[in-house]
Amino acid sequence: MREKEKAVVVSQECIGTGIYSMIIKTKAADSAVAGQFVSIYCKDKTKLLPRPISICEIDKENGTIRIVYRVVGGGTEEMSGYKSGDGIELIGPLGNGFMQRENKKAILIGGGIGIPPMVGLAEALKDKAEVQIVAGYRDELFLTKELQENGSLYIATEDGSCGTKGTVIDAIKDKEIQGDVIYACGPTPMLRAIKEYAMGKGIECQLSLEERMACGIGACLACVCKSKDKDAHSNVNNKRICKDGPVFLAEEVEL
Amino acid sequence: MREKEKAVVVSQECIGTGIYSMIIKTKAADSAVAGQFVSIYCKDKTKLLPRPISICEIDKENGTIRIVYRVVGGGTEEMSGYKSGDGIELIGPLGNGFMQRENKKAILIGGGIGIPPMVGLAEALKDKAEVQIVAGYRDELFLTKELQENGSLYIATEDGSCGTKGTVIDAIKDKEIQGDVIYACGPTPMLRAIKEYAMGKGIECQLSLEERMACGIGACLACVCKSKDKDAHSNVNNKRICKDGPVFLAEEVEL
Amino acid sequence: MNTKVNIAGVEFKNPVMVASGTFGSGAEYGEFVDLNRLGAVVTKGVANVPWEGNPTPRIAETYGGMLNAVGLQNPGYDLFAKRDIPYLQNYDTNIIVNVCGRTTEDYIDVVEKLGHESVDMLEINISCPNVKHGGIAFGQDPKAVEAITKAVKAVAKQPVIMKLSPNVTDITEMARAAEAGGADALSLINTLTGMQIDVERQKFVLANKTGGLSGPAIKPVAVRMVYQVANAVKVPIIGMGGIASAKDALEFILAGATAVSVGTANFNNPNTTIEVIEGIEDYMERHGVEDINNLIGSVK
Amino acid sequence: MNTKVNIAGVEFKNPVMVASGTFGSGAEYGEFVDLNRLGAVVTKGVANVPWEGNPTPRIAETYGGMLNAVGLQNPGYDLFAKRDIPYLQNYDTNIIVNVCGRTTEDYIDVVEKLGHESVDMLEINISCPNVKHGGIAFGQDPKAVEAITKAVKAVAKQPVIMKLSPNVTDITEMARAAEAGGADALSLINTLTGMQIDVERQKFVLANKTGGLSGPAIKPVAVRMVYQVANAVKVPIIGMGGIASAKDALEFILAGATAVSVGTANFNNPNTTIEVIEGIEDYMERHGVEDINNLIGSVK
Ligand SMILES: Cc1cc2nc3c(=O)[nH]c(=O)nc-3n(C[C@H](O)[C@H](O)[C@H](O)COP(=O)(O)OP(=O)(O)OC[C@H]3O[C@@H](n4cnc5c(N)ncnc54)[C@H](O)[C@@H]3O)c2cc1C
Ligand SMILES: Cc1cc2nc3c(=O)[nH]c(=O)nc-3n(C[C@H](O)[C@H](O)[C@H](O)COP(=O)(O)OP(=O)(O)OC[C@H]3O[C@@H](n4cnc5c(N)ncnc54)[C@H](O)[C@@H]3O)c2cc1C
Ligand SMILES: Cc1cc2nc3c(=O)[nH]c(=O)nc-3n(C[C@H](O)[C@H](O)[C@H](O)COP(=O)(O)O)c2cc1C
Ligand SMILES: Cc1cc2nc3c(=O)[nH]c(=O)nc-3n(C[C@H](O)[C@H](O)[C@H](O)COP(=O)(O)O)c2cc1C
Ligand code: FES
Ligand code: FES
Repeated sequence: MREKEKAVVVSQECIGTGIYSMIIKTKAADSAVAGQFVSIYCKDKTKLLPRPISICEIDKENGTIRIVYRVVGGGTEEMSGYKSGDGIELIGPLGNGFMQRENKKAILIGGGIGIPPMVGLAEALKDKAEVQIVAGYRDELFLTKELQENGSLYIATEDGSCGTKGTVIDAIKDKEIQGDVIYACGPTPMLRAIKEYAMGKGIECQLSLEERMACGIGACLACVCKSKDKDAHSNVNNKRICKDGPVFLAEEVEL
Repeated sequence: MREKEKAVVVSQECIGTGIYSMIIKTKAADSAVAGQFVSIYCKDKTKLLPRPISICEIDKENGTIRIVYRVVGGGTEEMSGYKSGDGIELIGPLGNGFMQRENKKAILIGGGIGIPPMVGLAEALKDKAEVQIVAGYRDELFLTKELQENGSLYIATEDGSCGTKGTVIDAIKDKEIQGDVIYACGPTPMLRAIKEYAMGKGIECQLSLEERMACGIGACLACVCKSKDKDAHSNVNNKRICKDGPVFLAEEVEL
Repeated sequence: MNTKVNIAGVEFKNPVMVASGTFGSGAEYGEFVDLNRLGAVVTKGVANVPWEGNPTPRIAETYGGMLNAVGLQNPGYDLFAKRDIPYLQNYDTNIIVNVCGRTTEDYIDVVEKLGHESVDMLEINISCPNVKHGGIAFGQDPKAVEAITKAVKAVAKQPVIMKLSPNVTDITEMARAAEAGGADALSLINTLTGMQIDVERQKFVLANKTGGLSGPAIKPVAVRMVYQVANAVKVPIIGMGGIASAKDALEFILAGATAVSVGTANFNNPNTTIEVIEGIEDYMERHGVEDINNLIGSVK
Repeated sequence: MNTKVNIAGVEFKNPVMVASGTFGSGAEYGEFVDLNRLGAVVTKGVANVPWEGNPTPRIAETYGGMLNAVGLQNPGYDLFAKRDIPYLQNYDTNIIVNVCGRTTEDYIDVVEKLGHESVDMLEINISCPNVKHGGIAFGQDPKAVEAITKAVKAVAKQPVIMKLSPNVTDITEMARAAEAGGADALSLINTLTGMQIDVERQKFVLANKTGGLSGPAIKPVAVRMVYQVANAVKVPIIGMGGIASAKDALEFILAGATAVSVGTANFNNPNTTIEVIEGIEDYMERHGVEDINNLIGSVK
């Protein structure tokens, strides 16, 4: 039986404006793969729904995971106050994770708070394939050291303060980045542009999607995305992001 | 302007089974008198109503008050977990407090968790009058040292494990305690018996009452008790315990 | 930046008032809140004669809310007019008197008497779930809503706000009936009828068995009803139900409320009204809103 | 100590089940909960044909609760019968199939087909606030309630539970109508219609604008309705609305529910059902209750 686990915060630090990195000692580390997520319950009892947060890095040896998140509301605000030793309730790992293609030249694309899962993916892929990473920021950079250590990093910033001025697509074109497979996570407009780009190039493209979740395990049908074909489970053109995803092949889903 | 105050817990200890004593640094100490109470807000945001708790002792020099309470539900459970240095939000002092009769031989009667306010009252009265204290417990004793220091203490226990076996009235009769004025706080059946006893003896009797409260300041009319005569404020036979009380003359109220 | 709103010809310095029954007639909370800063004080319901209200316990705490069955205890019109109206006249805020009754005649009696007083508006409570006669009985039948509104309007000297009950299948039907009866404005929502049982003692927590549910727990129902009513009638709406922050208040305003009332939240934080007023100003600044009237009902 | 209850001839090992739509058909939560321990699994609503449901966002979090506007997405009867019923038959628990439809014919179609399956009971959802046609439209008019109940009963092979909407003026009227139509049991409550507005983005949080409010926030309303209905009809009641603990469940049972369902609380704690079952046993022991049936409706 799986269960809601009382995990423990190992450490937390602020790594950018409103962006926090937390190491959690959790059983989820045992089986987690890159691209999966955990759902974290708030201590504030007025907030009933767990918060889905991607796994950024997995340390199987120490039985810990790292998450990196942005404070956007009450739940993440609460989390940002946790200290080393605090309890943190969660379920996970949840979702499917990225399909790691061996020997396929990889382009990992992260946009904003979609960057964290790319760290774990890069770590997992680097012995299996050539890893190139394109990270898109508004202005302030974070996680660049971790990304650099696991592949060749290209940066795009909206304000041009670092790397290519513009979007991740601008960076790919600007730097003429080539690859066999794209793995991406970020805001929907970015994913839409990446899908179009990949389809144009005819290369495989895996997208990690986001939606509001209640159960996080596939039971409540809160978190669906539109699928191109009828989905085997739902029997309609809806896939559950929490269970069938969050990672989908670009051609499977409508954005 | 008065305000919801962010007070600070100075210390807390468990002084009996499920009974806690907490020292709070609060502005309420400046003006508080014995028999008044504070209303304490929970940190658990699902609980909106503040918890009324009597002031047990007042230390004006240090700007602190002491409260002694029993864990009976979620709010007091939460409070019992507070540690030295924690914030504690409250309003107070609230209510009227006991009318301290100078040179009138006093019988202070506390039953169960109605005992705490008698400590502060005994301290305030001891230089003004002869203080006799009757404390009724189920079995386990608490606050006896504080009571002893401020008057002659008589104990009644339901199981007879200490002092008179029976009620506070049994103890008064048993020990032939005489006085000019009774001050009492405790469960309603006890107060009813005391009222009857005092009326029979024809002596003044002040009773501290309890009721569920919302505002704690007299605005919402949640916490009324029945009054013998039409109340000047309500214009009906209801008095607000939080504002007009919690202390009433026995003959004013119906129990 | 303009935060003034106008309801039926009455100008409010800002759209933030207090919900009837949670603030007395202002005297007690006046120690915690500068009443001059409020858009209005809405008084506890007053009847033509004193009412004793219900036995205690009158309240129970619930998850994110509370139940009350105060039962409209009030000192009756005469003492109210002598004491509470003059008290409020000391402040630079609008006075809205909430009126309750058991029969149409009761309501009319109070409304007529109030015609001689300088109060700004009347709020007619036809939605109290905690009294056997009157109250909610009037508020759950569109014909009764229209009739009582007409009867009140016929004698009222001040603009009339009808306060609606959420314990109905279709709130727009009640709103339309009130509008048809001539209501100048609507207040919604009153409390949802609820119950709590003490399982250890195996008895009802409230002496009245049922009580009215209020507080943040009910806010989504209230916002929905305000939105529905705003799209069904032309008269302005005073929105309430669980407002505890400026964000909450703005939800109601965006949904179509011209003003808002803070009720249960006062018990949790006596300073709520002031925080709501300041929070709305801050929001307007951040969003470059010149006039609060531009926000009313702007989410469609 | 007996925790068995009987509803319309069906025996339940204990009175604790899950609320439709919050537990799928059990497969996903089966990883967290031993389904053999539940009194019943109530499935997500199933229609005669697959339904796509509403656009996203489908949910919003509220103070002590949540809004959902899933819109009854379901795989349609055929896949459901082929996959979900056999899955549940592997467990020693009762199977209650929740049925939805847009027209009376839709409901009848599913109910007829289910007649050939070994499921224990049918729960007819006439109270979903999140679909344009069908659902709540049937549940807010006593004539419609009676008619649909009759139509379903005419073809049903299993006992029929009618699931009532709380968005009505008088819940007992709907309960009586369902009883008059031949309902074997009643489920209540479904969700209260609510709304949330994102004030920063100035738009509705839910794509559907309104959604159904569930969770602890609504419990007092649900307990009140269960109490009212228990005192108005003779058929057994399955109570739900905000149950998150044994204490909550017992409130419903003392108010008159023969069984209870856990819905939204599963999202907050997948182990809630088990904790409720164990907590009820513990309560019975502490209070010396030999038979849970002695608790049903015992607070009057
Ligand atoms: C699979 C997945 C992985 C994610 N990984 C990360 C990550 O690694 N780092 C990170 O910073 N954020 C991540 N998010 C977004 C994160 O879940 C939200 O920022 C967070 O739930 C906001 O909670 P809050 O209480 O602070 O905000 P509030 O806005 O107060 O939350 C209100 C409700 O909306 C939900 N919600 C709000 N924003 C989102 C959103 N963008 N996606 C889904 N639900 C939302 C909340 O869960 C909650 O139920 C991920 C989301 C998903 C679905
Ligand atoms: C004037 C006054 C002085 C008091 N002084 C003391 C004291 O010195 N020590 C002490 O231990 N207790 C005292 N009490 C009782 C104390 O207020 C309750 O025990 C406490 O509110 C229970 O809160 P809870 O969350 O633990 O219990 P819950 O039962 O979970 O509380 C639920 C709700 O009921 C209210 N409530 C429950 N029991 C009581 C009660 N007996 N009186 C009033 N409201 C209640 C709570 O405030 C809350 O709103 C006093 C009560 C009053 C009115
Ligand atoms: C203790 C209490 C007393 C109330 N008394 C009245 C009243 O006298 N007249 C009235 O119209 N509404 C009364 N109400 C309803 C409130 O005015 C308001 O409509 C309701 O509580 C919802 O708002 P809230 O959630 O902000 O409290 C009362 C509410 C509470 C909690
Ligand atoms: C996400 C979600 C989906 C639901 N789907 C259904 C459904 O398909 N059929 C139905 O009758 N009720 C449905 N409901 C209502 C629940 O079964 C239940 O009546 C309601 O949520 C109140 O219980 P709760 O507060 O324990 O959740 C749904 C509720 C939620 C939260
Ligand atoms: S969150 Fe429940 S199905 Fe995805
Ligand atoms: S608690 Fe509000 S009047 Fe006493």
